[in-house]
Amino acid sequence: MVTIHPERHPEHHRQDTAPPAEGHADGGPDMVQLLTPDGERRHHPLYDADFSAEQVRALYRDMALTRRLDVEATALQRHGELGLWAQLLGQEAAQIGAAHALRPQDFVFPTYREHAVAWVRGVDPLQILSLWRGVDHGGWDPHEHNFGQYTVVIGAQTLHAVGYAMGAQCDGVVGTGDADVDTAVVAHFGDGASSQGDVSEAFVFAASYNAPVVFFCQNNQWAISEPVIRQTRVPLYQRAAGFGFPGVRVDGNDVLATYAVTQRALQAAREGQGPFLIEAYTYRMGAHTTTDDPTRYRSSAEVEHWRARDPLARVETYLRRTVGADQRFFDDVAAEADELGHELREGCKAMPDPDPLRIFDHVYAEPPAELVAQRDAFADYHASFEDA
Amino acid sequence: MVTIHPERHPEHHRQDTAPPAEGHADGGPDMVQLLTPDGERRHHPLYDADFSAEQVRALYRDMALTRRLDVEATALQRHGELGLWAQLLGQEAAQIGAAHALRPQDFVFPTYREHAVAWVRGVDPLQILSLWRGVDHGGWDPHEHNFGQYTVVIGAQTLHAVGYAMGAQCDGVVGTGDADVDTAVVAHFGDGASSQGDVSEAFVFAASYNAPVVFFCQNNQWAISEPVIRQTRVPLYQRAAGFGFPGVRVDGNDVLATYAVTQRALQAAREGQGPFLIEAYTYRMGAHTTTDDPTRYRSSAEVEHWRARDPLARVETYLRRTVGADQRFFDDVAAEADELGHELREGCKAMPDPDPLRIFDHVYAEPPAELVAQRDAFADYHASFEDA
Amino acid sequence: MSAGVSVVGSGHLEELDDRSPVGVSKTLTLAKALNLGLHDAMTHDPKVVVMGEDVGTLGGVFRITDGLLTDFGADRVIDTPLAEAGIVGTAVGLAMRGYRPVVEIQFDGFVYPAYDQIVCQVAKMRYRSQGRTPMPMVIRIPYGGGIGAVEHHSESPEAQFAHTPGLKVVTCSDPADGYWMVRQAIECDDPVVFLEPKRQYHSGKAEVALDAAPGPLFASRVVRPVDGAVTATVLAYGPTVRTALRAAEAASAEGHQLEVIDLRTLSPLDLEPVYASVRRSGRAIVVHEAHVNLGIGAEVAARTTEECFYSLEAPVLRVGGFDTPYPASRMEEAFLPDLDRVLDAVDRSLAF
Amino acid sequence: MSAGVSVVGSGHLEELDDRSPVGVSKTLTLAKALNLGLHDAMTHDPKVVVMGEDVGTLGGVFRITDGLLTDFGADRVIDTPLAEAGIVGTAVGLAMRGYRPVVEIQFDGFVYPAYDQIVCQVAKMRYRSQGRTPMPMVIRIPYGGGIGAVEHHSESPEAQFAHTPGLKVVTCSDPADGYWMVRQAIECDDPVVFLEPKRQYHSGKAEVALDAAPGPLFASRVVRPVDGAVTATVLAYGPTVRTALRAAEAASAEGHQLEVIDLRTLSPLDLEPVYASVRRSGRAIVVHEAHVNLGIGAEVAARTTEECFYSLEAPVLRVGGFDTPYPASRMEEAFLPDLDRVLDAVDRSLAF
Ligand SMILES: Cc1ncc(C[n+]2csc(CCOP(=O)(O)OP(=O)(O)O)c2C)c(N)n1
Ligand SMILES: Cc1ncc(C[n+]2csc(CCOP(=O)(O)OP(=O)(O)O)c2C)c(N)n1
Ligand SMILES: [Mg+2]
Ligand SMILES: [Mg+2]
Repeated sequence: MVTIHPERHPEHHRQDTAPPAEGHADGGPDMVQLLTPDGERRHHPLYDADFSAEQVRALYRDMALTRRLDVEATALQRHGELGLWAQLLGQEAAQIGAAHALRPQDFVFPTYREHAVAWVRGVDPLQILSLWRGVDHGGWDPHEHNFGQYTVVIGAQTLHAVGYAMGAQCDGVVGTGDADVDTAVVAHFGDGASSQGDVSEAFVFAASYNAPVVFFCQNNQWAISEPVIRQTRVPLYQRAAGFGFPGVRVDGNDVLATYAVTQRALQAAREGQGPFLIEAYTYRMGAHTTTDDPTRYRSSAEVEHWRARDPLARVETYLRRTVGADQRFFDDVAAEADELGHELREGCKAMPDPDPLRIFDHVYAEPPAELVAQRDAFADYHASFEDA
Repeated sequence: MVTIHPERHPEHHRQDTAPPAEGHADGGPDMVQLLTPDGERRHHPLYDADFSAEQVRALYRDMALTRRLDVEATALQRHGELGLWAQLLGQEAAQIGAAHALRPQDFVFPTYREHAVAWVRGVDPLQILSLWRGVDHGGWDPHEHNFGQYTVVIGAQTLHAVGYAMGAQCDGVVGTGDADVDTAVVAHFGDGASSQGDVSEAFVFAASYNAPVVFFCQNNQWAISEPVIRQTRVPLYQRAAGFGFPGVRVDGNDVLATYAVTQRALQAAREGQGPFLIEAYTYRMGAHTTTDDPTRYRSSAEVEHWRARDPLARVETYLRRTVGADQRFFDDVAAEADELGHELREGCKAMPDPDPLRIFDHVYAEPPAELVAQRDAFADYHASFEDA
Repeated sequence: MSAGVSVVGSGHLEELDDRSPVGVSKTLTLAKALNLGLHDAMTHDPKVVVMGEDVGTLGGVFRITDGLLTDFGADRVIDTPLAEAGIVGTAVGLAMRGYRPVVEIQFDGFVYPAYDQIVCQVAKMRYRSQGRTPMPMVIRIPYGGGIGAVEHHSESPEAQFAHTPGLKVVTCSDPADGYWMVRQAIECDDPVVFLEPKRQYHSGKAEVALDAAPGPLFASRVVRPVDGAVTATVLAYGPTVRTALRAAEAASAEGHQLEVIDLRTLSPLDLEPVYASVRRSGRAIVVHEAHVNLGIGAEVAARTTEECFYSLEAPVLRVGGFDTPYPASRMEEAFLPDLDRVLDAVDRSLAF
Repeated sequence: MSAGVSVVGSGHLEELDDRSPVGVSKTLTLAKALNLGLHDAMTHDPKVVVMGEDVGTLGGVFRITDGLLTDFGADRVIDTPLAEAGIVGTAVGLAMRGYRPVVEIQFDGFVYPAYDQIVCQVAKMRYRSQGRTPMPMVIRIPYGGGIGAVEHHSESPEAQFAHTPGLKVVTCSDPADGYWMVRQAIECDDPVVFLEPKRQYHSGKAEVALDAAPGPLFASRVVRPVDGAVTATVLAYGPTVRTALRAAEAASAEGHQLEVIDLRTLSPLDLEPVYASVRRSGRAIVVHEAHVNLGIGAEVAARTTEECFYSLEAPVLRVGGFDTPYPASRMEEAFLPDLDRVLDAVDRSLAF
């Protein structure tokens, strides 16, 4: 039945009613863009913002540093220091723009790829590496950073986000008009995740309770080896309308646009206007994870096409040409990145292996006697080897 | 958080983008209607059909007979002959219209309430009663009638429908142009079911493979005690567009309209044009099931409002006034209904209790030795009582 | 920012500040006892919210949440969309925000759409976060058969949850336990799957002392102690406790003394009282409605054999639902363990 | 109209008309053996379709479906949207239309979104329809730990499926079984949960005879028989068979003779060979990666004790994953049963 896919058999496709097939490379006319791939500033009637030079530089800096984080982690995996790494390469603008739009009181529910969002939330990158190294399931305190645990089961976190947002409503921290109080929640997910029942149920619940949640979908065109057309034949942002809330597609490689759109959506949510879906149209430049070989399923021409839309390059051009940033700024950022790289390498290699007895920690608030006995027996057994 | 529901707090509702709140009693301007509650024929630019007098009479007859089936079953439950009964009262037009649009080769995936569809598919009503009596899980052969088992787990059958439709594609019985070959599938579900992840996933898969499936949602305004506004704040038929296929709302109490819309959707699916969502806007006049007490959650005014939209009354008026049907026709139908009622009462009461050893039948094609031993031991044990 | 996760509840119900005056008791059905338990828990702790399908206006299809919407409002008694993964998944988020959600699954057979959220999220959130994200949640499930229902309304899914580390699983068998166990489960900082024997909701009243919990939550209880020689130990829980007690009465008439233990907690199991009894009786029979194969009885048998190896005169025997799907209701009487099948097992045990 | 449900396959692989000439064998890894098994099954029966995430162009994340898309086309090798309930649910529909779907779940920990479809639909469709709607389906799940992965990629969910009537559950432990068991599972008219020990996919080659199945699918097998006196019987399956064999070698050096049985089929269990061995050894140890509590070992222990009560010198002991969630990978070595823990259990058994 796969052969009857509309893309391949257009005559089988309902002509009068169906929207254009998905998968074209430029996001289409609906896509919000504030900075072209050539670094030119565009304006948008609804989704726009004023950016100070300092702000653009800060966005650039975070993009550059998190790209370095990604490159270092990839290298650490190659050197056997990490078990695995999910690369963010190419998605820096989507993540940094979305993260900069947050207020401290907002809460973020990430997938497993939101390293740049974690960075902006102040999570120590070594606490991210510890997960991929196999030391723990993520070293940061979700409540210290208002940035949840990484979620590996695709889509599950979108429901947590809605529940958390419902809780915020109950707490009376939505729509008060106090900027330091009003709270919104961001649920990250991918294009592949959009197919999961959990994500649709999250849409249902968010609409039903008018919960202050912004669904932020990074459509990076691929779910491992599957192109987005396998998941949807219409732009993903359109999914929202049928659940009763607005959606918009934004150029996910344009940090100004992702910031502006997220900022507006978050503000509306904080005010009590309910959920919003943002589809950040972007591209996973790297492999799905370090075990993946994308040459098996996608062309280098496609990758080249997107390389020309690099999210950092356009900001650099814009900074140099329009906003004002001299070579020294870029040199400073590069130096900072080098330093970060050094810290990550050293820090990662220095991470001790966990004590195996930690297997038994935090299963329960009150561990049952049976489990304590299991732990004690294992401790004795383990000690018998150390003694020997 | 429930208090922030848009209906109650309109100021929290995004005014610029959000569609009207759901739950108004008349289906709104988008609803396809071919026969008004007063029995007047309307026409529709897209969804219309020519109906012969014979056809309208056949539709009426089936509605009347299945209403009787429902009334009898309800009474049988009250008399302890059935364990439970899910009433279809008020939904006859939705079901009979949808069922009459089927061709023999089409396959239907019902919920637990599609008694009138079963009737049109030629299922012996006693084989439906046997389920509610507790004799079996449904007595009919799904493949003899191309009418699947009743499905109690809400929404699960919508995925089965999509898979079956994918299979029909693979078999090459879609889009051949041969009316006796081309096959479509109907997936029934309710307004409450629309919230289930399975149903959204069915939409995703149907769109992705362009499967020949018509999703037929009977929005009867209630999911047990919950009004449809708890599930969605926009009309349900709009859900389809965001998944990439068309949807339409039809007056589910208008048998001509449900027939015409379903007929068109099925034809398009058979031709290879892919999935379609029909929202039949109707009303559950009875209780959810015989154990339910709807007075706990809905007003008699609401029920009265809908009683004035009775699906049978308008066809009767239309038949008497316009199409042409004399009193004898109605008398004949009534007599037939009486006879049916009699048969059901007698047939139901005469149904023997199943042999308890049937518990062990059909668990597997090849039952494992362990299970056979369990059965044999039980048979011996059971026999020891009979002997005693 | 840790305000969002501060959790209420010490787990020690003796300390409840709103407990009824000493000596107060009510005569209640199990349904009413659970209803009162929820009510009192909500009164005690404003972070407790109740959510599920039809729990609000209708008060639940079994009326266990009856009146709560009126008393506590729609912010705390939440009718949800019809989607079990959604219910449990949003409850996870509410718990992360500092609430203590009490989720109702309408019937046993409808818990499976939420299975992923329960076993991968609810059960693992604390572990994953190294204790930083507690998951105080109660998932109430009316379970078990014998009510003449259609498919999926009579199942016993306890073993699947008990097999999952991170969850606790308990079940009540009488009104007093219904009241206190639901309160204690809500107080518990771990997620608790709370199984309610639906067949017994309205099947008789009993006195419920409201001034103090009769004992800890995660403990089994000898409900029919035997002085002197014990013929066999019968282990039951939830709906089969009554069956076991009836069997014990019948056996007594024939001169057999059966000690009956209500397991009450299925994960963790509390088997010390079982071992103590088996050391006296040398024989044990586990009775549950769930399928025998990999049911709770398997674990009880394995552990009891390990602990009481030299005391056992016969293998631990199991009486349960057959290893078939739950049958149509006109056959359920034969499917469910009854007095005779328990006595038959006693005979088989004695024949060893 | 019954054309839609005619099912192919007699369950007797000896009758396969495309079997390779007598004597033909290949040296294969488990991954390649499974790949070849799928390939040959698809060649043999045009109704076999393979579906799942990334099974097409990529050939699966473990490459088990490598090359199938090229050989059989997109109608029969179906890359699906990312939704496990959708995958299994549509497979149910395909089976109703007469296909024999072979579903790939990408990793053990991702089967739970499909749990409802598996336990309420796949497992019950035949029962519900009084045999009219067969459900020939294979659900392939790479399972088990030891690959240094992140959360949800190392689990052992077998007990949950084995507890569900209507499903059959099997697992292979070497390339020959990989090839033949997957073919036999596809031939089976009942739904089979097919567990593949992912740690062993690429961990060594073995000869696979392609001319005839080595034995029936639903049978355990003595993989290390002991002539003469047996110290203990060790039961393992999937990834732990190798562990058990290594332990047996080590024990042998110390003068202990361990008979090792690969259970292979977890539902139904085939315990006659176990009983026969235990009657000789008097001791049994079950080894699996799944949590001990309510793992397969519990059922094996309960039944073996019932059948071999007077032969047992010690209770059946269990070595398994602890009753905690699967830990981060740098602790997994301690979590997983290894040679030493098996030998330790032998010592404990001997100490009774
Ligand atoms: C429930 C579940 N099924 C399958 C997987 C395996 N898996 C991990 S990532 C992935 C693709 C996700 O694609 P997408 O949502 O687009 O996110 P991306 O990786 O592109 O950021 C899959 C199938 C999983 N983690 N969870
Ligand atoms: C998965 C699941 N959850 C809950 C139920 C209990 N239940 C049975 S019918 C029903 C309401 C269904 O509403 P709707 O889909 O609108 O169909 P209707 O009954 O109105 O025809 C519920 C909640 C169920 N059968 N399955
Ligand atoms: Mg993606
Ligand atoms: Mg409804």
